[in-house]
Amino acid sequence: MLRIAREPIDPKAVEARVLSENCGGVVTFLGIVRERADDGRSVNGLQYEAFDEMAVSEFETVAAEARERFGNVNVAAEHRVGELRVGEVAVVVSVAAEHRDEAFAACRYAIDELKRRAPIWKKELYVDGGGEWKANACNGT
Amino acid sequence: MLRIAREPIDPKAVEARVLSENCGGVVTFLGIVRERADDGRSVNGLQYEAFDEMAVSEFETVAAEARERFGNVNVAAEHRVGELRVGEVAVVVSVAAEHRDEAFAACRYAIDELKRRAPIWKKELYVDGGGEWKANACNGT
Amino acid sequence: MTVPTRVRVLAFARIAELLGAREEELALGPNPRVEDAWSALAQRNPELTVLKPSTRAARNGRIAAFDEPLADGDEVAFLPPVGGG
Amino acid sequence: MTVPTRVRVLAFARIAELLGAREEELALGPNPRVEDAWSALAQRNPELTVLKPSTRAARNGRIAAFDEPLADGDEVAFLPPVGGG
Repeated sequence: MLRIAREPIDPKAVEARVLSENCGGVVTFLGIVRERADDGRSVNGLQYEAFDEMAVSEFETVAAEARERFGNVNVAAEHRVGELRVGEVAVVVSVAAEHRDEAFAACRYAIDELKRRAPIWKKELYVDGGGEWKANACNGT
Repeated sequence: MLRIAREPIDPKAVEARVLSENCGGVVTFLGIVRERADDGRSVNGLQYEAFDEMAVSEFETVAAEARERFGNVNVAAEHRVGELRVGEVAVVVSVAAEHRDEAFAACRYAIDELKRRAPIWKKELYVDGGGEWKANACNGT
Repeated sequence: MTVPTRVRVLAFARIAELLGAREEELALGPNPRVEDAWSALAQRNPELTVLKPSTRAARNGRIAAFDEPLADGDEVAFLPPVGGG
Repeated sequence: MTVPTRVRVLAFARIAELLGAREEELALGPNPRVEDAWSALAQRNPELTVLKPSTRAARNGRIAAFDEPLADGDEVAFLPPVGGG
């Protein structure tokens, strides 16, 4: 359900993977490369890398947890790796459910847990040169 | 920011209207015609109509409220009218923000308030003939 | 001699179906209120009567109470409970 | 005569940069643990030492404690704090 992408992501293709006959609500999250890092520094872009197999299996666990918590939801995600410029899509998480309550809740859960647990790393590439690997808050379990 | 559409909606076009230079998170909700109504009856589709001008101005108010509550968020929506078949997109709400917290919260707020307040009406068209106008829960203010 | 107050009525969803029209012109008596436009419709279409408690009115695009006065040229819309999304 | 335990090490992000490689083969002594693979790397790259408290290990694709034993042919990955999304 998680795909690691080496080329630009098409969010519509991720959405298409979750649609089913009786889904009434689809919530899709796009994570996009911002021109400013959280500490205010300007970036040209971000560099991502992943431990593909483990990221995929960790996200399978996350999707299973989402179904346990929120019922019959379909979850799909795609995370890009390599060098991304400002404005490019780094991650897409899409969830379809019968009703919007579960779609919102499960999409939020899936992106939060993906960020917290999936073995994926991000380096900020600064406009004024250099770069730094940045961890998300609340790493690990 | 709300567009009433007489033709099929392209969610990507709605999303494109909210993207801006420093947005890091975009949350998009799609409302899709389900094959079963809430009471379990099978439908061929839904028929929507709108009081266009008032729906548009009501949604402007909703978007302004979202900015008051959740800060600097961009909000766009599109609602289709006419006859829709099962699986077609009835409504899209897209919100971009610097961070995902606000994007999720504002998108949820906008779709909830659109459903509650926008002068738009829905008729269920049953497989076994006939149809019924259906109100959302918690109508009015 | 009394000059009628002409208003344009917009109807939606079930109300429009009962009226057989989404729009019509009404000529009301002097100093009319939203109420009077509704009554004129309900007189011709008694089935509307039971819908009144759930119907909201808008005058010139803004929600209006049933006792709000109408002026010549106003647009009055009758809105059933909404069901968008 | 001691037969070495051969393991494949995967490194990521800052750890890979410090090692100058994302992947390497290590020949460890008898009855090695995850710990020993880490130490072999840190000996050559002392800058790794300060990263240990924030580094997690995975053995054959599953999170493993540093005192988990390694077998010949195992894959050990060292994972810095994650930053996806």
